[in-house]
Amino acid sequence: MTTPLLRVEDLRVHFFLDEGLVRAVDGVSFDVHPGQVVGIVGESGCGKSVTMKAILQIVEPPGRIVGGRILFQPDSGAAVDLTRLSPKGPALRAIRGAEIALIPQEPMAAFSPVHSVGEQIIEALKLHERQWRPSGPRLSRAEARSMTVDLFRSVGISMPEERIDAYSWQLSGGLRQRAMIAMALSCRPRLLIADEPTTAIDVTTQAQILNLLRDLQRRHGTAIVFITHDLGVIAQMARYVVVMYLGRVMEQGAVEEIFHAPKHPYTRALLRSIPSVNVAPRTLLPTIAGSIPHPLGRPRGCPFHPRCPDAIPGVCAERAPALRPVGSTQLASCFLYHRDEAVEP
Amino acid sequence: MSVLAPAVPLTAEERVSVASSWRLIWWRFRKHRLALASALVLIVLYVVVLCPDFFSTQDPEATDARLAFIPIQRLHVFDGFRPSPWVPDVAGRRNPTTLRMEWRVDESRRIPVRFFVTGYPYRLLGVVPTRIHLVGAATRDGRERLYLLGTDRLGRDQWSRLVHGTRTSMTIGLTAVTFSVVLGVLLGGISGYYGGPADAVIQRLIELLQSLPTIPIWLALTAALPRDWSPQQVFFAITVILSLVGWTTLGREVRGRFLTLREEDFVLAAELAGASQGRIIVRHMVPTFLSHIIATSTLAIPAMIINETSLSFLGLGIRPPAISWGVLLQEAQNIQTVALAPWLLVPGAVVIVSVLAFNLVGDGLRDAADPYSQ
Amino acid sequence: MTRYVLKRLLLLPALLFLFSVTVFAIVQAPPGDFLTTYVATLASSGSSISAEQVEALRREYGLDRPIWVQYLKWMGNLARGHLGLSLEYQRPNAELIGERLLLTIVLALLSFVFTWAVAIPAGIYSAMHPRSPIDYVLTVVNYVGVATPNFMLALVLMWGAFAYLGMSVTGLFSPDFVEAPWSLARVVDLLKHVWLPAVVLGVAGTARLTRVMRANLLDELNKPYVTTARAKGLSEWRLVVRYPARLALNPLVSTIGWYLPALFSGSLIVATVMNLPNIGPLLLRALINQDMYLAGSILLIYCFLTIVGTLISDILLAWLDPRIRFEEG
Amino acid sequence: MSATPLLEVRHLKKSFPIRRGWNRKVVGAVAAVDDVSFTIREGETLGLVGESGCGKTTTARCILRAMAPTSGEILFRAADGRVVDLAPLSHTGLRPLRPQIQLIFQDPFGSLNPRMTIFDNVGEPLLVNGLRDRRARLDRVADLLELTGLRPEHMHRFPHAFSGGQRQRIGIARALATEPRLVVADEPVSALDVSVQAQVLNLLLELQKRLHLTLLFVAHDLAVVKHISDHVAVMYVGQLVELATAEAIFRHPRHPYTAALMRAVPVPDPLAPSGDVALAGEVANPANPPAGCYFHPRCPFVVETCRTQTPPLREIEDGHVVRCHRADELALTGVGAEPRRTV
Repeated sequence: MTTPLLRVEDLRVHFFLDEGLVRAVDGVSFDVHPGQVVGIVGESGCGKSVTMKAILQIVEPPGRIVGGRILFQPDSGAAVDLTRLSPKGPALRAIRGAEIALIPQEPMAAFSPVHSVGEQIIEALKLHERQWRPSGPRLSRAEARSMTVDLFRSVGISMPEERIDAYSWQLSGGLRQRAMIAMALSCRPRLLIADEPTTAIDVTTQAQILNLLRDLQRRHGTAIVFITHDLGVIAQMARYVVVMYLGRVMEQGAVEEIFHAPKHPYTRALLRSIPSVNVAPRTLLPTIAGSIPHPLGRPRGCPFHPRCPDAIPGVCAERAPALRPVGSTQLASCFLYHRDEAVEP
Repeated sequence: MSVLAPAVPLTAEERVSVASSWRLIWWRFRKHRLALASALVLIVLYVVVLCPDFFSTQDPEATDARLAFIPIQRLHVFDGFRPSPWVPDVAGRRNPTTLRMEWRVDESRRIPVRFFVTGYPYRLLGVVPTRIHLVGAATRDGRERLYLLGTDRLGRDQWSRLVHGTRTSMTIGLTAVTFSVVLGVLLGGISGYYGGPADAVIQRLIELLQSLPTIPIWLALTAALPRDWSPQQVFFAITVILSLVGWTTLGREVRGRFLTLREEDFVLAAELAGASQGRIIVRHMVPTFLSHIIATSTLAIPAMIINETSLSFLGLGIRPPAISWGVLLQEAQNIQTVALAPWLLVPGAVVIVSVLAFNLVGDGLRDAADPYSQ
Repeated sequence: MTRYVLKRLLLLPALLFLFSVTVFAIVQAPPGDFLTTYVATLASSGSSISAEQVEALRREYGLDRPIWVQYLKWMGNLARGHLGLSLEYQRPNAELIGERLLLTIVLALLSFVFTWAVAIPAGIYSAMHPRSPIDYVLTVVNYVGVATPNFMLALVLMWGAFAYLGMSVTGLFSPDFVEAPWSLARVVDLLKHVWLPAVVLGVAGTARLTRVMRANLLDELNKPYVTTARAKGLSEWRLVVRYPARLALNPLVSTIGWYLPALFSGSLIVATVMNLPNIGPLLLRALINQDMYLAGSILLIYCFLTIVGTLISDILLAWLDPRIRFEEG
Repeated sequence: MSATPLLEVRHLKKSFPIRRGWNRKVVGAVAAVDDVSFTIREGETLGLVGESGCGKTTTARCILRAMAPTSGEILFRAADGRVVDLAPLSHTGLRPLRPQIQLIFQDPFGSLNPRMTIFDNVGEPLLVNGLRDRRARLDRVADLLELTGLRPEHMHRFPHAFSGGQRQRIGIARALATEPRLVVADEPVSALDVSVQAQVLNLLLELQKRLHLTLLFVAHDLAVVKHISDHVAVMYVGQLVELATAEAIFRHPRHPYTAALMRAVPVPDPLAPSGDVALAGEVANPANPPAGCYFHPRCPFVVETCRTQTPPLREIEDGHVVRCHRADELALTGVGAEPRRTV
């Protein structure tokens, strides 16, 4: 295999609240290879969005990266550990937007309402000009504008010349998200982080956006980290899937294996519990007992053990299992497979 | 059925689970140390308001030109190492050229200060006739007196006047805000709950009132008060004038709360359950915004106090012989006099402290008011 | 945008009408009229005036007519630019108000500039470094600033300057220039004196504005568009100034509408304390002496300044915030 | 099919005025619900689906009479056997009927009064409908909590002590307090986590069986709707476009919009590609809908008639109604026909 474009190693992000410590991300590792679509899936509070923010070093206080490495492989030279770079420093700012771009969840709130959409994209173009175009004359305003129009066209926005001067609240949800994608792609990044990009969007529009992303990904070969809680979306988008629960990776592997040969009890139970158009109607669904614990009351040991049907008494409640291979591409953190592989608490 | 995991960590679970909103608000408010200390200051001030005479050392109205401009007698708590409060005596001598009394602090002569001493007669809380005062000079011959904050140009005891002024100024703030709340809740409530034409009329009225230049209008209104009104009438009129302009902010706030509350799911749920309108308002809507209204009103009191003080200072508010902080500060209008007797500025410091306390308590309440926001 | 402004301008006469009725009602409210006060003042100073003369004066000022006729007459005069005659000073009101009005506006504007120039940077700094030592200092200063009535501040300053520096900080001019005609030297002299009252007048407002700016900006900093901008690679300072600070300013701009008028009227008390020659003390005297047309004219000028202030802030807000521009346009 | 109809909605319309200017003059209207008719029989579940702004929530709110419909009839068979038209009833006229029609909310956080205990929240419908005795109310609330899988001893806690899923159970308990005959569930699981969704769906299915409930289930998630419904109604821009049994509509959708909606849902199976052929364009603006069939600008099967003539709602098979000119000639594919690959 090639060297990974992004390697997250034992990442830990903790939130120091007045009420106590929240281990939002607690030892997460995964790789993203060039051109690969990696899906991170999990329920609320699993830490998927915090992981994304940690990669870009935009975790808000009182959150702090307290451990682990995030290695990013630039075009040439050795990989840089993003956690070592100052969050406000120029080195990281040169990576944000230019090398790693973000498609946020709420396209409505993600654009400034008092600046036109085009203006905000032109800003990104000019900001990273020397990165996506190392030589040549300085980018003129007219040139930046026409490039933005082209970008709009390439993400399927009709009447781009007019839409460029629109404000985000004048656009429909679908158009807004397309404009967001145009902005993310403007500096030709090598990694795209899509944080629940279709959650706030209707299903027919979601299909359009997902198609667009797939199409752009095929054309540009951009690697994508796709974060979502929707198992359907993840199955259709990702090649490789990371399943998270309460700040830890439960299981990861190729999409076919995760969906057709899930190893971790959580993944198995989760997949069984979703109603599908293919399941016999009006029958009881197999469920996961209980509910997701409060972030401040995270269980000791394996975070899933209180709800796990296969929990091993005296083991799962005591120590947290380490993430270890369970198949050719699959890894799971579960004592059912590696009785002795624990991480220090 | 499934096993239910608690949503809150087990340690504090039981206590938090059964905590009512007021308890949660109290828990949150308690965390603001400054607000808590300020609340204590306000409690002390309002205790003074209840029975100012008890805290006075002398009759605030008693004038004696020979005792003009006596400086502050600094209170000493210890006599040597023995806790026995005392103040130094002051001795006066008339300056032969200026003909003014000049006072000199005489540290060698100590006047002992004692608690619960006998002084001028008054009625405690307006009912119980008594002569007991909290502090006073322990006099043997009845000659020595205590001037904790000095005297003014008419020889009146500044401390006793300040205590009485506190009653007026703190009460005016509270009553004016009470009037505003009544007006604001009533009109804002009608506006927000019923909407339609009533809402339109009230909204325009609020806009009109808010675009009036307040201070000049206040001045004009207070100047229009008949000169021969009694202090009580003037007090009441000033309160009404202050609240007439002050209710609009509260009215807007209440209206806004009603408008958002009307859209709340739990209000709809009550409606669908068949609850009457009265029940929905009293059980569901009012408890939800009550804490916010209390916080907003607390924050509105300081403005009222400052406004009263300013009006009285200009001679258009509370008029002598009634005493308020503004009236006391009138004595400090002449800079030459202030240079001679800087203690005349002390009431200003009290104004600042009380306003500060109200602001801090109000901010603490506002932050604590919505325990479900997170 | 033009339509929006036009619409606001059309509302202006209606508002002025409402205000003029209010003002007239208020100045008419005291029992008796200014002639009674005048006669009483004359009597107390030893001179007297005959009943016929009083009647003549009453007719001259139209005081014998029904109240609405008096109002119409007053408005008619106002419309023609006649502000009437001050009874107390026996001079045209316009003359009395003229120069003082200019000084009032200069003072208010200077104080406004001071407020914004200090409060906005301070608020931005505080919000960007919450819980830093400077933030704590600013917070303390702000709390005290808000709690201090500006006349109190004026008193303390005047006392300090007098008692420790032996100087007087009252007035807007040195003694030589008080009655002098306008000249460059007089303007310079004015500038030497005006800054202190301007600062005194602006302290409470600055404190309040800093707090509001800090709170607004802290709110805005949590919005997703800030995350987007940060993920774009903008530097922190540029990002804050360009996006959240701009949005945090919007609600403040809408407060100019009442802040400017509040300055006009707030200067009234400070001016009285510091003996500044602006329209504040004039109004105070007029009110006390029931010089009703003078008081009425000044009150109406205050109302007019208020309306203009509101209008300016509305236009500014529409210019700053496209959401308002498009909704109303 | 033999069960008696409990609710019959006929030609329901609800339009909201568009106001402009300082005097809030009415300058137009948005037809949020535009001529909707359907029937729900006793003990059955009707799923109402559509994308945001299609009018499904407005329809539900009109039936609940949380808002007054502009026109149309809402015929409800009350407990005493009378059939009442809810549409024209006043506040007072509605009060005796309120207990019989209840709502389960979408948002488990906003629908419970945070300042009242669970007992007071769940007991409120009982109290306002005449159960004044506190002891009796305590017993009844305890029963309801047990019924919905909660611990009765927690009834003196406040809502903030419960998780989203638990709150939704409390909301269900409150809705069932007055033994309603019709329960409207407005997106009851869409705010819940995947692992909790199944629990609540199961609870609804069990309760329906046990209490013989009739359900109007409003949702945007087709998989959930298919799982729980007997009949499914699809709405688009305020109009009903298709109505049939769940089985029929998913196997053989007759309206191109229904078919497109089904295909757009991503299937949680990487080997069953879905969502590849996305509909073009966006949902029409209900304030300014296109001429003819509202769906025509996005329809892949559009013909000239569609652009000019509004298609009527017609029954093309027994119990299968559709609003499409070409419903007879199109052969559309549904989902769930082929068995899923199992693990």
